[in-house]
Amino acid sequence: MAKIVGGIGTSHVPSIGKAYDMGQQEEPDWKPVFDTYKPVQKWLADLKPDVAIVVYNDHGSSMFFDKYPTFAIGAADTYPIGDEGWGRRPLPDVPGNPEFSWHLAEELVYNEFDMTVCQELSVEHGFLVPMNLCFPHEPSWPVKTVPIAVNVIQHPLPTAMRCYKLGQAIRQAVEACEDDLRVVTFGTGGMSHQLNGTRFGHLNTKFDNDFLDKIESDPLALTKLTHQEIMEEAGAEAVELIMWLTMRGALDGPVRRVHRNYYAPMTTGMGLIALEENA
Amino acid sequence: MAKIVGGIGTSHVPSIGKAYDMGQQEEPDWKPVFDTYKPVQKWLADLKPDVAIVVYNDHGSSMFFDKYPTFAIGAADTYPIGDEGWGRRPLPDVPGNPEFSWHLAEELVYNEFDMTVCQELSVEHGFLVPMNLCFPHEPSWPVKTVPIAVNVIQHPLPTAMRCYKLGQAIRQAVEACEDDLRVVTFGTGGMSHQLNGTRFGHLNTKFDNDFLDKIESDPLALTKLTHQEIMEEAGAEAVELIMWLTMRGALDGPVRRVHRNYYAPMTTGMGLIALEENA
Amino acid sequence: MTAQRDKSRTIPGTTVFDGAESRKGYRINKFAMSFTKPENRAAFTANEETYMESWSLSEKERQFLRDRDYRGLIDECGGNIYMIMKLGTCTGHGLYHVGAQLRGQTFEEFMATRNASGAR
Amino acid sequence: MTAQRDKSRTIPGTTVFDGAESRKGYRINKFAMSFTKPENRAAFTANEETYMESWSLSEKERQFLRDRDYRGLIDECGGNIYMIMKLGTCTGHGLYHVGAQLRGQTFEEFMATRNASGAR
Ligand SMILES: [Fe+3]
Ligand SMILES: [Fe+3]
Repeated sequence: MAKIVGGIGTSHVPSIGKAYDMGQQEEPDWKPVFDTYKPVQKWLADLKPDVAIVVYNDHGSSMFFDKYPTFAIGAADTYPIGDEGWGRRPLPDVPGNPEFSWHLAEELVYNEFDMTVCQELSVEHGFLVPMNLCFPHEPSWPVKTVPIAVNVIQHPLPTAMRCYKLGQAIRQAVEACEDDLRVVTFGTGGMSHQLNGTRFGHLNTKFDNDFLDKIESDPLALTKLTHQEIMEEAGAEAVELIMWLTMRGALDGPVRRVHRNYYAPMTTGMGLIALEENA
Repeated sequence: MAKIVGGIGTSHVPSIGKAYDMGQQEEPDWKPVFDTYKPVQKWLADLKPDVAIVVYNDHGSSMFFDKYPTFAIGAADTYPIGDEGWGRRPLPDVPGNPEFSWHLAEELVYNEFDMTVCQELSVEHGFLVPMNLCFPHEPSWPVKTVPIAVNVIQHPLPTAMRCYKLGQAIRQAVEACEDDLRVVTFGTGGMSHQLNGTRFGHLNTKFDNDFLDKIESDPLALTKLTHQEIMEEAGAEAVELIMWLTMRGALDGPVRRVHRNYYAPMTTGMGLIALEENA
Repeated sequence: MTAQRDKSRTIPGTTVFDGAESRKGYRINKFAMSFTKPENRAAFTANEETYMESWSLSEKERQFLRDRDYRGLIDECGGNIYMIMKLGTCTGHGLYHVGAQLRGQTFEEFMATRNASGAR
Repeated sequence: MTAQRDKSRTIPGTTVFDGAESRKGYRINKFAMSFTKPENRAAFTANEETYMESWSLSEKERQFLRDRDYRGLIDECGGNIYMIMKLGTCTGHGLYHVGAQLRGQTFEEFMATRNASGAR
């Protein structure tokens, strides 16, 4: 039986990808970002997951407003590296596990989650920055992946509670899989940030740290947040945090925190949390 | 307040469109098809709807298996006539009501229906044959439309119950609209048919007539049908009938039948039912 | 959650177009979907081999296309009936021709099984 | 169903990218989305006016593009920040340049407000 062995909440700030590609890991303002992923990399190496389910959003790479899905799931053999407007990042294409993706799609759709199923999907910073930071990937990635894309950019967005329920349904679907797969889930995006208006650059460190507390200990409290509340407090783009609730919904009961970090150098609160279920 | 004033269940067989375009309305084998829509046209002319919500499926016109949505909703000013592989039908483009579409999208998404929102969408026989048969349309259509596309061609499909619940949610969303709009809903597709394998051409008149009975008097019984049961009984493509349940879910309580017809000349049971709520 | 399909219970003479079929048929269905553009239909009509070359089709798929073997395209290559039908303007073969092939009948034999075959 | 937004309660200095914005910005966002293809970036770089002509942009949109007025594109034309950012490779303007403009500051003024501006 497949099982979920861990969950990671992490920001997916695109400039991290650029800094990585330019080899700036040791520059003083960047070093705290790259260093804090090292214990998570080590933890993941020990966990030996077979599959990473990555909950992220497409920022206009493989999806556009002509037909923008609320929830989409990848079901491809391979996810090519997308071009977001500044060329393809030098990363290897990301392997999928289409049998497992279709299994998940079947369970989710029959369980009343109205997924868009994607057999062609290029992936972008929302997906790649977390993967990039958490896994060694030369010459190839050590896990197969299932991208799950959530609309957090064009309102109406799914509610925080709906995202949490999606996580619970993913857990059920994983456990209904007869293959012996070890699965980690990623919830990506956020934390506080705003990229429009005169409030561009808004940060809310207190909100972010409170979110990091509660994603561990009281996720149900977070499911009650409305988009309005998140936006007012933490910035219009902070709504991405609802994707962390999908990761958390896939973990059952009390969890053990493996790692946590927070850093807000520029315009986005960069959070990281790694969670395991109590044995 | 907007309100639902009627619901129509109808097949959307593409050859009807071709026969219409070739002026075959009076040919003996076609005449029963075209004639039976006349009382429905009359009824609709009296009802004077402002908007038609048309639940249909895209058979590979504006959507492909690269990214195929379970539920999609149009939110465009205009829906152009699609090219399904044999050229554009000589019909005027279909007007949308984007404000109303976005209102519905907001209500549906907040109510946990994970819609794909489409600002560019060409429409095809699944949508056009019912519109063509029910409304005069030269030089232009007498209603604005909201296309709602359902995946009934690539399993996993949404369950029959999920489609019914979508209808109930559409009703709620319509009633939450403050504009004075008269709305009719269409559930399209089916009835019995199969377009693959050695069972190509399979029909089940008994199943179809029973479905016509129950869609009027006992829709909840139909929500219990599994895809397996529908396919075994009525053919692989008969699963389109789940879209009639969305139309029916949008009608509340007991209904009055205005018109009903059944005809199975070739490879598809062609059904038609028009329903009103009791005053 | 009610199971919607019983995969142990195949339906005689029936293919259920699901994830497995859609994966298998992705190439041929994408090819057929290209026929929704008039310029692609024109290109196929002008030179079938050249047009097929511009898509990464297998030799088996190309042979079935040359042979107008719709049964092969659907049953063996994962073709979806709605996509395969789009080839019709170029091949001259409509749904009932394809259907008769799927049933292993001639067009006339198939038509004779219908209730009112003028409505075609 | 909990209301997710209170539209009567606007958030100061903030645009919520919703259906109304997405409708308004459809043209400019589709234009910007085209920059995900290298050939389109090359075409814009080769001749901005010619490339803009090939899209149905309004004169206002074109003028904001000429002026690199991102605030105009976003606030007045419905531009989505993620789409507008795609213009960056061609215009040389990154997120912080755009952000400073949105705030009505110089790049340096904006940078001075950050905690660790080396992480840019
Ligand atoms: Fe993001
Ligand atoms: Fe159909």
